Amino acid sequence: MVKILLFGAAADAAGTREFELQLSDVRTLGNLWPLLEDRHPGLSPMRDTLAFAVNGEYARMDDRVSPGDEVAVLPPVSGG
Amino acid sequence: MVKILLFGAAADAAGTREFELQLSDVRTLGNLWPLLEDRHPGLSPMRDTLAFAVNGEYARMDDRVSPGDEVAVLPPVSGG
Amino acid sequence: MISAAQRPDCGAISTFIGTTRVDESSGASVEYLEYEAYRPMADRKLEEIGAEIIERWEVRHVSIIHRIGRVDPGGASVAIVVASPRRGPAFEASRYAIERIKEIVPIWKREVWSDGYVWVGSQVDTRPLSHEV
Amino acid sequence: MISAAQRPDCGAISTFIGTTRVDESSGASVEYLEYEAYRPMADRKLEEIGAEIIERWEVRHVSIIHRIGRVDPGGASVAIVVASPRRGPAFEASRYAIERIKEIVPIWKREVWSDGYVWVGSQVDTRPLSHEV
Repeated sequence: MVKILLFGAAADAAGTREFELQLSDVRTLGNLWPLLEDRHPGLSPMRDTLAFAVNGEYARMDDRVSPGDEVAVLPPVSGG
Repeated sequence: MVKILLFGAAADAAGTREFELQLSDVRTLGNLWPLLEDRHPGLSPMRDTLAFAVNGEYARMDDRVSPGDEVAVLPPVSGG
Repeated sequence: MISAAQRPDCGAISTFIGTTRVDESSGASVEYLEYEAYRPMADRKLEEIGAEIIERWEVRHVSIIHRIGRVDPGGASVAIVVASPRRGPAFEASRYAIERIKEIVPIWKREVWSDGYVWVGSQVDTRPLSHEV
Repeated sequence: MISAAQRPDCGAISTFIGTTRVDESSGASVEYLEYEAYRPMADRKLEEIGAEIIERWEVRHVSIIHRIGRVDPGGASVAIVVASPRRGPAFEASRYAIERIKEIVPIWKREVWSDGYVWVGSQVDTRPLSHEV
């Protein structure tokens, strides 16, 4: 199981702020993405603008995601 | 009569913060300086560091000083 | 925040306050701003920025506060206070902090208008198209 | 000063506070600072700096206060607040203000030590020579 958190415009696009994905094996973030898209197709158009964090730290698409991890879907930040 | 104001290290050097000079004709600031030095020789060594104001505005040595004016002797400023 | 930055070994305190600016360029106007954060990560990134500053500049004190939730127009959303012995590093570090916040801290701003809202930076909004005219 | 600078048409407030730094490099230490001004001219020069800033940058609000008289170590001697729609001009204008104050405003600082005083910037002091060792 992986917990997916969504923020800002990504939460809007998905229609949810949080969901869980069944995940029994270790994957890269890049291999996890199709599962996210599949659950929430509204995310697809914003793909190129998104960043990701695994367990609270920015992660690249080839970083690993293991069962129990927390994955955050981050639109372009706009603090300040 | 011209009123001379002195500030900071210049007041220290002259031993006074204010004095008056008899002045019946119009002079340049450059021509007034020897009279100041004469009254307060302690000012001489700091000559090159001093700036001057006539009636509250920075003045050059060829600017005119007339009877009734206020001349200020300004060491390097150190505000802030 | 500012008085906590006053130290005898420092001569300069540079403060930056980001306030919610309101452009009235279109017909409708912004009613308020709402900030959302990925909380534990945002707090950690703010701390990282403080650590980067202490490492790069002659700075003795940094504090950064970012508001989350609703902020009214003209209200403060972020405050940065930097103290340094000299003014150059104080200004540079303070500027660096706000640039870095806008780059790496997971916080998102939503403009709430009378007719919908806009996620700033995401080109995603719920307002009717007319406002683009 | 800061709340007076909060305006809906501005997104950035940059503040600079100059505090009296104390170097304990020599044996004695500074007890306090004392600022003296050529008052009407100093006030006018501060206003001029504000006008220069409004003319050169996209800045909507400038306020500058300089303390005169005794200031204890670590205490604030000058405060500058600048508000702008954008952060770049706010930082630049605030930096400009402090540089310009140090250039043209007729104010003088005297460090009062336990064993004499020093006019800062004038190489004139009453302290015994030993402190230069």
